[in-house]
Formats: sequence, structure tokens, C-alpha cells
Amino acid sequence: MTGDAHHLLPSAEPVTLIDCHGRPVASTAYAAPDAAALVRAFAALVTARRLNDQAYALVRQGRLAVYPSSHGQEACQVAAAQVLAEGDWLFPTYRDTIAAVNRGVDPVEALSLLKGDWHCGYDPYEHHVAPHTTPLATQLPHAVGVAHAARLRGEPTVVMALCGDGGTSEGDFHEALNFAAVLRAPVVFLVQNNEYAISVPLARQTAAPSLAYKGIGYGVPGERVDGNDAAALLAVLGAAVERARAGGGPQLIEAHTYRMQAHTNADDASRYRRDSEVAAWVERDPLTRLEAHLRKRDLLDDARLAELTAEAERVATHLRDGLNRDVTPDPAMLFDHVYARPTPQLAEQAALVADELEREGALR
Amino acid sequence: MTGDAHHLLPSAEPVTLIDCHGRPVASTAYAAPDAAALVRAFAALVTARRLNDQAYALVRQGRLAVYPSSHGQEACQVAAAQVLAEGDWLFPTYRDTIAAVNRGVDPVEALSLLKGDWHCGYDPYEHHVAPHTTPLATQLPHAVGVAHAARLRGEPTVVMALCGDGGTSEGDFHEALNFAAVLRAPVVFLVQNNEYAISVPLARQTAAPSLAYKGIGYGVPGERVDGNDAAALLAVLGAAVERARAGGGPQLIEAHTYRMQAHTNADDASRYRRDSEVAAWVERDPLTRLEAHLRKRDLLDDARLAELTAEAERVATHLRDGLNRDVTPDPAMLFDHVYARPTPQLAEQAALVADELEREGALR
Amino acid sequence: MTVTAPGHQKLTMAQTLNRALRDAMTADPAVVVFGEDVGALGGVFRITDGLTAEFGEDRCFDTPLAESGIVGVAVGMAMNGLRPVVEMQFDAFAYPAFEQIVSHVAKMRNRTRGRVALPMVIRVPYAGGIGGVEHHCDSSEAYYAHTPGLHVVAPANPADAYGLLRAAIASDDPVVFLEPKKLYWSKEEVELGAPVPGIGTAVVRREGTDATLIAYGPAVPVALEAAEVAAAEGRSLQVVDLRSIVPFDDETVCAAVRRTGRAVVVAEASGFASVSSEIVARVTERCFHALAAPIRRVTGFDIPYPPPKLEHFQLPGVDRVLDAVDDLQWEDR
Amino acid sequence: MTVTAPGHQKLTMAQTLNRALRDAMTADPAVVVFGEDVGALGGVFRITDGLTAEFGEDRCFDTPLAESGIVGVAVGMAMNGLRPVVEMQFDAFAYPAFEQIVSHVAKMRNRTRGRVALPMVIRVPYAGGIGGVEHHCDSSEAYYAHTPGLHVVAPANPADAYGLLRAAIASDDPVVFLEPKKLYWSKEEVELGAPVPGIGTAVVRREGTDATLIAYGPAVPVALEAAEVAAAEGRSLQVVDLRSIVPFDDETVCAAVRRTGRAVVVAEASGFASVSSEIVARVTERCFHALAAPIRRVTGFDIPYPPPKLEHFQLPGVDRVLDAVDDLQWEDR
Ligand SMILES: Cc1ncc(C[n+]2csc(CCOP(=O)(O)OP(=O)(O)O)c2C)c(N)n1
Ligand SMILES: Cc1ncc(C[n+]2csc(CCOP(=O)(O)OP(=O)(O)O)c2C)c(N)n1
Ligand SMILES: [Mg+2]
Ligand SMILES: [Mg+2]
Repeated sequence: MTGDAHHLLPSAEPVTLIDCHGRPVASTAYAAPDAAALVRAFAALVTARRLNDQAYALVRQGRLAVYPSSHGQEACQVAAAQVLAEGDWLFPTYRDTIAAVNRGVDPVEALSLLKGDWHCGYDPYEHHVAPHTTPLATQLPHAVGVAHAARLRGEPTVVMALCGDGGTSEGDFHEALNFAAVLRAPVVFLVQNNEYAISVPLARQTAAPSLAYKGIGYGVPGERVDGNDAAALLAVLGAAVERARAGGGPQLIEAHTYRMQAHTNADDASRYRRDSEVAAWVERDPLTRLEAHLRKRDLLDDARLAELTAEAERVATHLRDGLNRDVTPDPAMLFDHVYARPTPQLAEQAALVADELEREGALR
Repeated sequence: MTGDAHHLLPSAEPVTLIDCHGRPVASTAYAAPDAAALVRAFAALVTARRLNDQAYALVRQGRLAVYPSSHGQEACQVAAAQVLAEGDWLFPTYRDTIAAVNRGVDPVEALSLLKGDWHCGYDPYEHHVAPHTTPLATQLPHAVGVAHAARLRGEPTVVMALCGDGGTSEGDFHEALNFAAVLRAPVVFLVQNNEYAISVPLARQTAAPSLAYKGIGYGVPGERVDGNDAAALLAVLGAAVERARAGGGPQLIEAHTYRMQAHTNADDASRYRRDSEVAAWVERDPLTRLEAHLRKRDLLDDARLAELTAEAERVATHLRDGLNRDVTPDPAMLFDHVYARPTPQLAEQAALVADELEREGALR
Repeated sequence: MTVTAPGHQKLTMAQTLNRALRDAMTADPAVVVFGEDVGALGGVFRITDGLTAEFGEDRCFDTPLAESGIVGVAVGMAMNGLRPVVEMQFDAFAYPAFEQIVSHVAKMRNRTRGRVALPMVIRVPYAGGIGGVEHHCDSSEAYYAHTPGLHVVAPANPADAYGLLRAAIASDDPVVFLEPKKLYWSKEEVELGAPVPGIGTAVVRREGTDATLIAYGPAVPVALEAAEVAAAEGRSLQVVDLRSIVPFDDETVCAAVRRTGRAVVVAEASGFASVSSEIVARVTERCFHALAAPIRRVTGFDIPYPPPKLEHFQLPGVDRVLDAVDDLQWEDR
Repeated sequence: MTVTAPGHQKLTMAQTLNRALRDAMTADPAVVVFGEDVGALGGVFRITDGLTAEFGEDRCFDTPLAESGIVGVAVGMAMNGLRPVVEMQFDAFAYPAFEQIVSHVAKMRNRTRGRVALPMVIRVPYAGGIGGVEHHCDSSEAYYAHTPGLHVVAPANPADAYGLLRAAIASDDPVVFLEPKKLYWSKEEVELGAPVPGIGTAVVRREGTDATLIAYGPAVPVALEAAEVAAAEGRSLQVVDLRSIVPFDDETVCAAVRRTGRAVVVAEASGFASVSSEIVARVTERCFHALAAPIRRVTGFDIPYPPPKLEHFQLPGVDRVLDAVDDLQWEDR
């Protein structure tokens, strides 16, 4: 029974294909993605960074209530989306707006939750992106259910389920991985280990050698990847998706990355970490790294970068315009979507609000 | 960070020190317990088996509502109790009555729950045995809390926390192991893998190579032991307790054993397993195995066995007498122990019952 | 809805529930059943007996022992075209799934403005009266009834059990389906082909003119028995069976109370901040001037469910109901 | 109880809660504080600010991110001589701990016939009105209040917050301590040396003769403001602040309602099967003939808590309270 146990263990070091200086790193286990894939990833990274920073700015301008930025984690976000095929599902957390956008979700709709207009601003079925989930790890069993339903119908769907290092401590993480393993559900669990859960550093979250070692306890292969290396992420996540699609079951992947900004703009990171710690991660930035690599290989030049920057600017403008447009949500919505049909009780309550509004109108 | 990861993995095969024929098995990792310890364990096993079978009989006679027997798992029960020092704590499940009794709990009081007199019939502080827990795995975080509190006070307490193979699937198992690891709490988690959770076989519970592989995901050493070999259990559990007491933190131990009877007498095991499967485990019986071993070493003879059997009979008689005594619990108890002092609301409700009883009395 | 076996038959509630599952699975391939021990064993109460044999492992299967996982996976399956019916083995063992139920099952439709519906049923064998040990006898309906977005129903007889379970499975909204354990073995002539009562409709089980007993689930037989005894003593009690706690049938209940001007709510759950509280509050709000006396409650006490030897003190019994009826200020006005 | 800083000071509720923790930790070395982000960060609301620095890592520490684990570990620590005070980061994030709270925290004393007490406090920043996103604004008191074995309290001002938290920590029973988030920054003259209100005592916050507003937690300031507005319009409203939901102060509440003969319950939580239902039910049961009109409820609707842009429709506001008062059948009799 335990003969093949060790293949479930992750590599001792995170898989890296491109180092901090943009130089290729040899790997026996994973082939580097082709040039087109890397260029595509880089384009997405440029827009991703711009969107992160734009959203952050919009908070300061009062157009967004709060934004948990993935600045520094963009390679995870982009790769998680790009390795999926049409029809595959993505299950994002509150920090994974960029991943959702990379699956096709309009960034304005994606930020509806954080603007305060409505909980989920997009149609989850349109791009097969589940609503952003706030209660930690609770989306993971949903991902297993979606995958298992597809498998029962013989569909080739793979599900990419995201969570953070903190989220791995929740019971739902455990139950989801176990269900996925027992059901052999085609789910890729990607843990973005950004070293912090709000203020709590990884060492207080777990005593494990690494989070990827949790896989073997479910009979799920664990793998570790450099979360700031888009090439390695595309390779490792891509392989996991292929394996799952082929019936190989779930996989657990820990991406080692770093939360460059505070948890959200409402957080004060100076209370629990030093700037020098953050500074050390700047040189591992996923954008500069891939940029250096592409330039070395002549896959990128200033002109092309200017184009990408302009495209990113266009998307940022779209976001800004969208969020600057004030929506006045209709209070009837409060009652419309609690059940397929309002209960008699809700109909009464809706009438009360309608009456209040009418009287207010009459007063004006 | 991962250099020392592999020492957290369990041995490929469960640790065995005495084989099915009572012959010693060499182990490089664990020394065999001394003769006195083995003889003491055997004495306890004889009583344990008798108690299990007596309790089962008492269900048929209607003196117990239900009994989840540990017949076949007695070596786990006895060893879990015997490796502890005075003042250490035991956290049992509903199936661990024998372990509780081996810590000193009166079997009559231990079975109060299953007789229906009161939820917990004994004082948990008297022998440091927590109430039997029914909601699966929920006792495990309690065990961590008791251990951590002791550690904060600098006390040498170790906590033995029991659960079943099914219980490992619950979120609370995960959270408890993680807390224990991060807090370095002196807890030994003993999973009695008896192959079934009611009707659900292990293969539907987990896809892991073995449950002991769950340890590494928390940075907790995992170990596997033959759960029908009292010697191996004493050695492995004893080492874990010592390690925990010395500040080495928690350990996860999976004991491979088998539930010889149905889940409880209310269960119909023929619906989900074949008799032949059960029969195969008879030769691995923990009692016959240790008996054969002790006889080979002249540590046991017929006369001594007769003594032990008589002692077991005495305990069984005590249990029978105790359970045959009908207790009429005082309904005032319903209200006395909800809060330190009854709320005004409860005082009113207690008065209502008292009034009913008085009127009933008046009618008679 | 096709029903395989029309005609009258004498069946227990356990049997009609099993039949409802089987008929629903036959009628709609999207219906899947899973939970702890629901496969080979057929569930500890045998409600899923034979389903794996008949429909295969894909349609009815055992899961790992993890209730949050069961409900969470069901959410995902419901999101992706299926109609899961999951079993929580006992009332108190649904609590590990509480976050999934409150934060997702109840809210998914609302969060997504109606785009993601969750047609799923959470079956909960519930309440006491069976001599069960602690954590096996909780009346947990208030937790669910207080949570907007869930339907909460509790049948009180085999026929309703069949009809309500079919309706629950057919519903496009999540339903918490409470099965009174002590009524599993109650037997009754059932016409399986009969029209299914809609979720949200209460029914007057017994006509009466002096006072109205309002009950649901396991308390209904108690109310009916009390009415029987009262009749012998010359008092005519009406009995309303809610069947559906959410939505609540204000119309039927209030009409019944107005007819008699007096009412007693009977329920097994602890009374404080409960469904009983709600019934008293909403009926009083609506029928205040028709009431000759305040509505009384006969409920479980505000204590943890007692051990078997003491549970009869906790259960609302006929005597306690009749005492409450006696207390309805018959002389005061 | 020793209190470090007597005398009057103008303090926010966040500050008095912090002071209560500090004073309790100083007074009793058995008091330990833990939860998510309560250490270096001082909690996302800064209620535990400075405690780790002052008392060390053993007395105030961050835990892994797992609420069931936090509460479960606290149970064990309380079993073994300590007095844990744990923080759930937001209301909806206490739900993963629901099984531990209902099946263990609430029942341990009862299960063990009083041998094992659990002197522990579960602090829950709760309710809305702060523009929070989904799952950050739940009014979850009904779940706890319905569960026998728990004390449930909710302060409505900085002084009570101090006193009730000291009382909760001193209690030998578990207390669910609900902190209205929107009142964290409300400021008041506080006399920290003043006698601590006992758990279980309501208080009349404002005298009045025409009708009684019954409120708790975040609804109290709304009730007081409504009374102020009503006074200007010539109607005299009395305001009762429950402070303690369990135990419930029937005496104070019923005396207040009897004085006016009319009442409105104001609460933020959804109304169905809620604490509000209980208040209406029990006050009506006790004061029926003193009531000129049925007691009205102004509560949250039976919907999931809405997004920020719409939350003002969900919150009971002054106008809605005054509408309910107007509805108390002033002309009918
Ligand atoms: C069940 C639950 N508990 C607590 C929270 C509050 N909370 C929001 S984010 C967060 C930290 C999460 O850390 P991690 O999983 O590492 O994700 P990251 O924010 O770093 O992306 C916490 C504690 C929550 N959202 N859900
Ligand atoms: C939270 C919870 N869910 C379900 C149950 C019902 N139940 C009681 S025992 C059992 C099987 C437990 O199996 P395992 O953990 O292997 O222990 P064993 O009975 O084999 O000793 C189940 C499902 C329970 N007690 N608690
Ligand atoms: Mg993180
Ligand atoms: Mg087992």
C-alpha cells in the first residue's frame, strides 16, 4: 500500500524555470513553456499589475471600499487562468480578482463586491468563474462538487481551486482535499503561499516542512513551485491540469510567493513586518523576471512593451470609468433573489419597503 | 526547510514486535517492553475482553441501550492507558470505554452514557479522563487545549487523544493536529484504524497510503503500529509519550486493527462486509498473540491465567451488578447543571416540573 | 411528477421517504444521493435502502465522514447541473456543516442575483423520543428557520413525508428536510399517487372550536392525541400541522386561531428564540384582538437534551398540552 | 475585581473593551486571549491592542486560521484551569466553530453534572452598519440565544462594554460576547471603577409613558434617537436596553411594558425565529392584558445581509421605528 507513497511528496525545492535575473533554470521534471505561452503570460502580467495598482488607487479615491491586492502574486493569478481550457472552472478567493479577469470576467463586474453594489457582479456561468469567496476555504468543497458532477456526466472539465496559506488551516481545506482524492475529482488545488494571513506569518500557521506536504495525507500528489516564476507556474499547473483531465485525480500545488502590500488598504502591515522583508522580495518580482527573460530571448522589445502598457492602460481606464459610474441598486433586488419566488413573508416585507419609498417620493 | 522532512514519515510497514504466533519480531527502531510491562498488559487484556463481552451481553438483556464494542481492539485500549503517567489525560471516544476503565474509571460509571442515566457518569478530573465524545473528532482540539494549558503552567502533563479512522476525515482532526504542531503541545494522537466507519471501509474514507502519512502535512511525525500487538503499541505509544513529555511536541500514531463486531449491536454488519473478512482477523487476535508469547517465555501458565480470568470475572460481576441496579435520576438535575446558577427562566421551568410531579404524587 | 406505484398501501414514514427518493431518482437522472453510510448499509435508518443497488454507485454513494465536506460538495454539484440530496446522519452531526449551510447554501442564489440556484435537499433525521444518547436528539429547526434563503419543512406522517420530499427535491431552492426520528416507524395508509402538498402549506388536521393547537413534525401526533383526550373531556380542540416552517402559512394558521380565539403552540425544541416564539409572535401580531388569552407554548425546556432516562420530562406530552389549554383563561373574561 | 484606572474618562467602546481585557488579565493570571491576528496586529478592530506586548506571547497569541480549532482548544484550556477569551474575527466566521459551541461549549457543564465548568468568553464583533462586504455583517445572536448553556450578552455603550466583558470573563459559564461593530468608535464618559452590571440585567435607558422600545446592542442608539425625535413630536417613549439576551431580564422588561401598555421591539437581525420573536412572545405571554395593541417588531428583513449600497434598507432606522410606534393602534380603543 505504501510502495508508491513517495511520489506523492513534493520536490525538496520549489520548481523554478526562470531565475530572478531572467535566466533559464534547468529542470528534469518540467519542460519550459513555449515562447508564445510566455509572451502571452507576460502581456497578461502587465495588465494584471496595472489593474492591481489601479484598484488600489480607486480605494484611495473612495470608489472601492476595500481591495485585497495581488500585487506581487500576479504570476500565480495569470498562470492559474491561462492553463485552463474553455469550459474549465475557476474558484477564486477575494484576492483573486486578477485570475477571474484573466478568465474573461469584466473587471468592473469582478469588483462589484468590493465596490458595494452587489455581492457577485458577474454571471458565474458565463466564464465558469465561481463567485469570489470570503469565508476561507469554503469554496474548495464546491470546486470538488463541480468537478465531480462534470465527471459523472463524462465531461472533460477541470477545476482550478485557489486558496491562501492561511486557508489551509481550515477544516474545509482538509475535507475538500480528502473528498477530491476519494472521488478522484479533477481539481487542481493551488495554494498561494504569500507568507501571511493578514498579520500571521506562515510559521504560526503551520509547522509543516511546506504546505505541499499536506498532499500525501490524502493520497494527493503535492508539488511546490516558485510563485513568482510565470514559466514554472505554467509548467507545473499545466501538467496538473492535464493529469486531472486525463483522469489522474486531484493535485495540490503550493506556490511560494509574497504579499507585497498590506492585507488590504485597511490593514497596517507595519505592525507585524519590517519593510526590509518586503524589499527583499522586490528582486523576485514576477514581471521584471519574465521581462528580463523575454528580452534576453528577443521575444520582447521596448516597442512591444509600450504596446502592452498601452493595452494595460486601456483596461485600467475601463475599470476606472466603470467604477466611477454610480449605480443605484434597486431595493427590490433585496427580495427578488432570496428564493426562486418570494415567500409570502418576503412579499410583505418588500411591500413595506416599496411603501416607504413611495411615501418618501410623495414627500419630495 | 525540507531537509528533515522525511523523518516525519511513518515506517513503510506497521511496527510489530510480536507476530501472530507469539514470536518476537526484531525491530531496529523500538525496544521490546520489559516482561513486567507485558504481563501487566496481558492481565488488562483479559479483563478488557471480558468487559467488552459482558457489556455486549448486557445490551441483549436490555440493561444497556447500545454498546460500541472494542472487541479485537483491546490492545490499543490497554496500551493507550498504560503508557500514561499519573496526571496525564486521556480523551476517549464512545468506543474507548476500556481505555477509560484502564485509567481507573469505574466501568459502571463509564457506561452511564450508554445505559441512559446521564451523559457522563464519572468525574473527569478524578482520573483525568475526559467525557466520552460522540461528535467525531471534536475531542481532539480539547485535548490540545488541555495539553497547552498544562505546558503554559510548566506541568509535565501528556495527553493521549483517541479517534477512529473515520474521524480523521473531519475538519476538527485537521485543526487539532495543526494547532498541536504549531503550539508544540504534548499530545499523542492515536488513530485506531479498525478498517470501518460504521459501514464505510477505509478505501472510501481516504486515498492516502496510510493515515499516518497525514502527520507530515502538519510537521508532526507519523508512525504506524500493529494495533493488535500490545508489545508494539506499548513501545510506540510509550516512546511518543516520552517524546511529548520531553518537549518534543505532538505525534500521530495509526494503529492497524479491526472492528471484530458490528459498529454497535444496533448495526447489521452483514450488509457491508463478509464473515470471511472478519474470520481472517481472528488469528491476529491481540489476546491469543500475547498469551502465546508469554507462555513461550514462561511468563504465563494455566494457574496464572485462571487467576486473571477470575479477576476479570470479578470486574464483570461488578459491571453486571452495577448496571442491574436501577437508578431513578432526579429530574431536578435537568435544570441544576445548565449554568452555575439556574437562570430565572430555568428556575421557572424547574418549578413547572416540580409542580407536575407534586400533582402526580397527589393523584397517587 | 411520475410516481411508480400508485394506489393505497400501508407504509411507514421510513418507507415513504425511501419511495420518494427512488421515485425522484427514477424521474430525474440529475438527482443524486450521498452521505455517510447511505450506500451498502442504506443509511442508519434505512431511508436510502436499495438505492445504490438500483441506481448504481454514481447515483447513491458513501462519502468520507465529514459533514461540511458533504454539504460543500453538494453545493458544487448543484451549481453544476445536479440535484443532490444529502443525508446528515443525526441532527447534531449537521452542525459541522453549519458554515456551508448558512454562508453558502442559503445565500448562493442571492449572492449571484438569481444566476446560481442550488436545488439541493439536506435531509436531517431529527428530534428525540427514541432513547438516544446525547447529540442524537437535537431539535435544530430554529437554526435553519432563522436563516434566510432556506426552506425548512418537517413532515408529521408518512403521506406528507412522501409528498414533501418529492416537492423538496423538485424545488429549485435548497430545502432543509427534517425527519422526525420517532415517527420513522409510524404506519399509515398512503396513496402515493395523490397530489403532493406544496412547500409552504399548513393543514388543519382536526377541526375544533374551543382552542387551536399549532404543531409541526414530532409534536403533531402529541397534539392530535391531546385533542382526542380533550374531546372525551368535552373540550373541542383544533389541530394545525404546519408541515412547512419556512415559508410559513400565515393564512391557514391565523384563520384557525381566529376561529377559536385561543391557541397553544406545541414543539419539541427548546422554547427560547425558537420557531415556537415566532409562531406566538406572528400570530399575536396578526390576531391580537381575536385572542381571548395569550398564546401559550408547550416546548422543550431551555436545557441540553436530557439522557434517555429523563427525556420524557423534556418532551411536550399530552398532559402538559392539556394543562396549557386549561390555562387559556377560560374564566377570566 | 481590581480596576487599574478609576475615574472618569472619555473612551470609545473599542478602548473600554481593550481596557477590560487588560484589567482582567492583570487581575487573574488564568485569563488568556487568543485568536486570529490578536497578537502583533492587536486584532482587526484593535480590541487586543498591546496585550501581547504587555503580557507576553503565552497570555495573548495568534493562532492558525481555524475557528473550530480556536474554540475547541479554548474548551480544553478552560477544562484545565484557564479562562480563555477568544476572538472570532467577524460574525460569520464564527460559524465554522458552531459544532464546538453548540455540542461542547454549551453542554460541558451539563454533560458532566457540573463537574467540568467552562469559564470562557467567545468575543464576536457582530452586526452591520459599517459598509462591510458579505459575511462581515451578520447578526447571529439567535443561533446562540437558542442554545441552552450559553450566556449571550451585547453591550450598547462603552461603559457597559467594559462592565459586561469583566463580568463575562469572571463568569464560570461560557459567554458569547457580541460586540456591535458599528459602535466600536462610539465615545462616552466612562467611570471604569463603577460597579459592573451583572449579566442578566436589563436597564431602562430613557423613561417614557406612551410606549416602550425594547432593544439591545446596535439597535439601542436607534431606539434612543427615535425616542428623542418622538419627544419633539409630543410622544413619550421609554427605552429598555436588554444588555443580556440570555439570561433574559423578564422583570425589568415586563415592568417597563406594563407601564406603557404598548411596545415595539427593535433589532437588526432578521426577524423570523429570532430573539425579537422571543421578546414579543414572552412579553405578550406575561403582559397580555396590559397591552393595548400587539407588540410590533422592527427588525432586519428575512434576507441575506445586503451589500453596502443597500444596507440602509435592512437596518432598522428611526423612521421605521416611529412608523411602528404610530401603528400601535392609538385610536382603536
Ligand atoms: C472562515 C474565515 N475566517 C476568518 C476570515 C477573516 N480573514 C479574511 S482574509 C484572512 C487571512 C487569509 O490569509 P490567506 O489564506 O493566507 O490568504 P491571503 O489573504 O494571504 O491571500 C482572514 C483571517 C475569513 N475571511 N474567513
Ligand atoms: C460529527 C459526527 N458525524 C457522524 C457521526 C455518526 N457516527 C457515529 S460513529 C461513526 C463512524 C465512526 O467511525 P470511526 O471514526 O472509524 O470510529 P469507529 O466507530 O470505527 O471506532 C459515525 C459516522 C458522529 N458521531 N459524529
Ligand atoms: Mg496568505
Ligand atoms: Mg473505524
